[in-house]
Amino acid sequence: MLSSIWAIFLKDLKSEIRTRYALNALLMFVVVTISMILFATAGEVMSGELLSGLLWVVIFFSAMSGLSRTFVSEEDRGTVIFLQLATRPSVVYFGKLLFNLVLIFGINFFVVIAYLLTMENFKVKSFDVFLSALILGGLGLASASTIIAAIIAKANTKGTLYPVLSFPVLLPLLITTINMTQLSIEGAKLAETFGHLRILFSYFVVVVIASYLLFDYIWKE
Amino acid sequence: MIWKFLLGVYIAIITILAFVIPIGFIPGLGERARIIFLHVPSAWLSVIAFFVAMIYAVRYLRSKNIYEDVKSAASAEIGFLFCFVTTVTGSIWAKFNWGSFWNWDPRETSIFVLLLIYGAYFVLRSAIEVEERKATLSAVYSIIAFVTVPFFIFIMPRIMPGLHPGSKGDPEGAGPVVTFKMDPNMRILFFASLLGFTLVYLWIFKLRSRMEILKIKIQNKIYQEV
Amino acid sequence: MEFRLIGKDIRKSFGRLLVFDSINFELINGSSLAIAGKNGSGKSTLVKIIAGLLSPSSGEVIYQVDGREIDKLDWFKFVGFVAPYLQLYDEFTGYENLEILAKIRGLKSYEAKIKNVLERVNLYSRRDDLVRGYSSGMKQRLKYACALLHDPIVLILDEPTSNLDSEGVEMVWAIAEEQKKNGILIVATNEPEELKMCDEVINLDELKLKMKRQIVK
Amino acid sequence: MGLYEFLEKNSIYLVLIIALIVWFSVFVYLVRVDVKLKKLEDEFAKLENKEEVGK
Repeated sequence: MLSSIWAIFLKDLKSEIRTRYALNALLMFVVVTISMILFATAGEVMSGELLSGLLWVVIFFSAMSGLSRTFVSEEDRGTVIFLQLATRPSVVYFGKLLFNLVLIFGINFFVVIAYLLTMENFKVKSFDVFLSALILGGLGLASASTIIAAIIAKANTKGTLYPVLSFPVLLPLLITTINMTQLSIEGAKLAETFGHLRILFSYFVVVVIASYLLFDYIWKE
Repeated sequence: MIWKFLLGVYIAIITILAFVIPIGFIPGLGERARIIFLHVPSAWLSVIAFFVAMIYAVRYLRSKNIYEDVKSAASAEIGFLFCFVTTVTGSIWAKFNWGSFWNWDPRETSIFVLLLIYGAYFVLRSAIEVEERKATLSAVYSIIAFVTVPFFIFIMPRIMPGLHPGSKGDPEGAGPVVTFKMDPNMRILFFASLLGFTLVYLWIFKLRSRMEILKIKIQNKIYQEV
Repeated sequence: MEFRLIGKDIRKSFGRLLVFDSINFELINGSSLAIAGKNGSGKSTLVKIIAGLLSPSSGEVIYQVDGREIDKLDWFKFVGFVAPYLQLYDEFTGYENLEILAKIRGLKSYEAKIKNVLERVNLYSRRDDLVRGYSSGMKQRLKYACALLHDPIVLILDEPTSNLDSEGVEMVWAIAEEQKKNGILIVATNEPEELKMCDEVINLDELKLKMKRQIVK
Repeated sequence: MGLYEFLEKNSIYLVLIIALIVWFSVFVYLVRVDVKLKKLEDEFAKLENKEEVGK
């Protein structure tokens, strides 16, 4: 079971390294959005609060441009049956979730580095709060966008629908992480954000459990 | 037919009472607290309607019976309608109580998200042509949406400070309206109104699903004849 | 191990379009079934239902091992499947495709098995080429290798000889013979020659005629 | 004239009347749909019965 999940993850990773389907587009996307923000606000002094909101805007849209690939590419190339015949649906789900988790952490890492380099006013005072927002936010983001990618892959209009469907489901998460990022700039203690952490964590758990139960229905018709 | 007539009379009486019964003085809200008889029941109902939609979505996934999907969609539609009513009434009320139509209060955010989710749900439905696939995918989406909604409806408004009566940081005075420590008359009328709204919902729901089922049956018939 | 594959009153319709109705069969080790019919008669749909890739609208398919029913989630352990619409990962080599499959299936000591199946389908010399560079016939052979990798009890072949040269066709016949010794073979085809691979035949066209007559009555 | 002046002074009752009218029209609409639907369903059921007898 676990080794099969790992095998699917490795397959996706290897395929990604060979084809660079998602990676290149993603990195360019991050660069483009950040420079867009820089152009649009040229010369303005932006507050830390505004910047922490914008950070998650960048992360959300980068995720939307890359995370649907795992399922959509299988569907487009017709390799779905290969996987359907090889293992249980839940194994596929967790393999893909793992891949998306790695991808989202990659995105987060890259975005934050680029952000810290370009946005002068973005000064994080309490790094533990900031880091836990990124990690738990990443977990939640990957979990919800994986199951929605699976839905999207079966629909006719794949590209446009993805952010439309993901955004409302992700909003509770995004509002919480934005709030946490603001707190981290204000220098709040980790203990103060306990409520936020609980929301983020339970969001992740709830979405993963629901996806695990529902994935069978999407995967096989 | 007779109970439908009675329901009409019942709703009329409740509406009249909602405007005329004495509700006692509630600091911070005053007479504007009367909105509770229309606004809160319709908010509740939209949640109930979405819940019913989810139940039918689960039933569809289990049985693969297309009628369950039709009912799920019907309930979601009505939920959307009530949600819209809640948003509009709430927004108008907010103009007079808080000074602007929209304040991004957590509860306003949550209803906005509900509208977005079910908006996306209908977009998804319209984007898929194959009926079974449409039913399955939209069922899964509505369940996923429903498990994330509680974060908004029940948790967020209580954690984040907001303006809405009953949220964290609300001045002590308006609390009774939501915690039901309100005037006994008011409480009875509130629950009576909730009941009336539920009956109206059930009626529309029945109509909507009967209509769609009949449509499917007729289409099947036409197809068979050709 | 006694394996039993039962189809009970299988019916499938896409929306309002009825594909087929009341299909019944029962197969045990050593038996074979051919599914005949014109293009669009629902052959592929039926084999997909048997393999568990699609759900029937009503009726059911049952996998039994020694009288015990197998959960649908575990069917993949018993099925080998070759079809034109089955695609392989073309950014990987033939060997890698098989290796990935073996790992996902959780097979142990798969190197020898991969070598074995590659030799069986005569692709061993080309194992390290990317599938992207394969000809359509070679891809078809690789699909056979994938299907045979875990020694499936049920081998399902949809249009078994499409894209294959005469040597390839011979290979398919050999595989079919081998499969019938101990397992179950199901072939969906519209070529009369290939129907001979199997002992029993379900003809979807005739079934449709029968259904129409019933409606007229 | 009394009513007009009364409403002008107590505009809450004006709102009440509007609310009642809205509810009333919603009900009339629902009842009409209900009646029409019932009719259609009956007709459809008749059609089906007839065919079964015909067979």
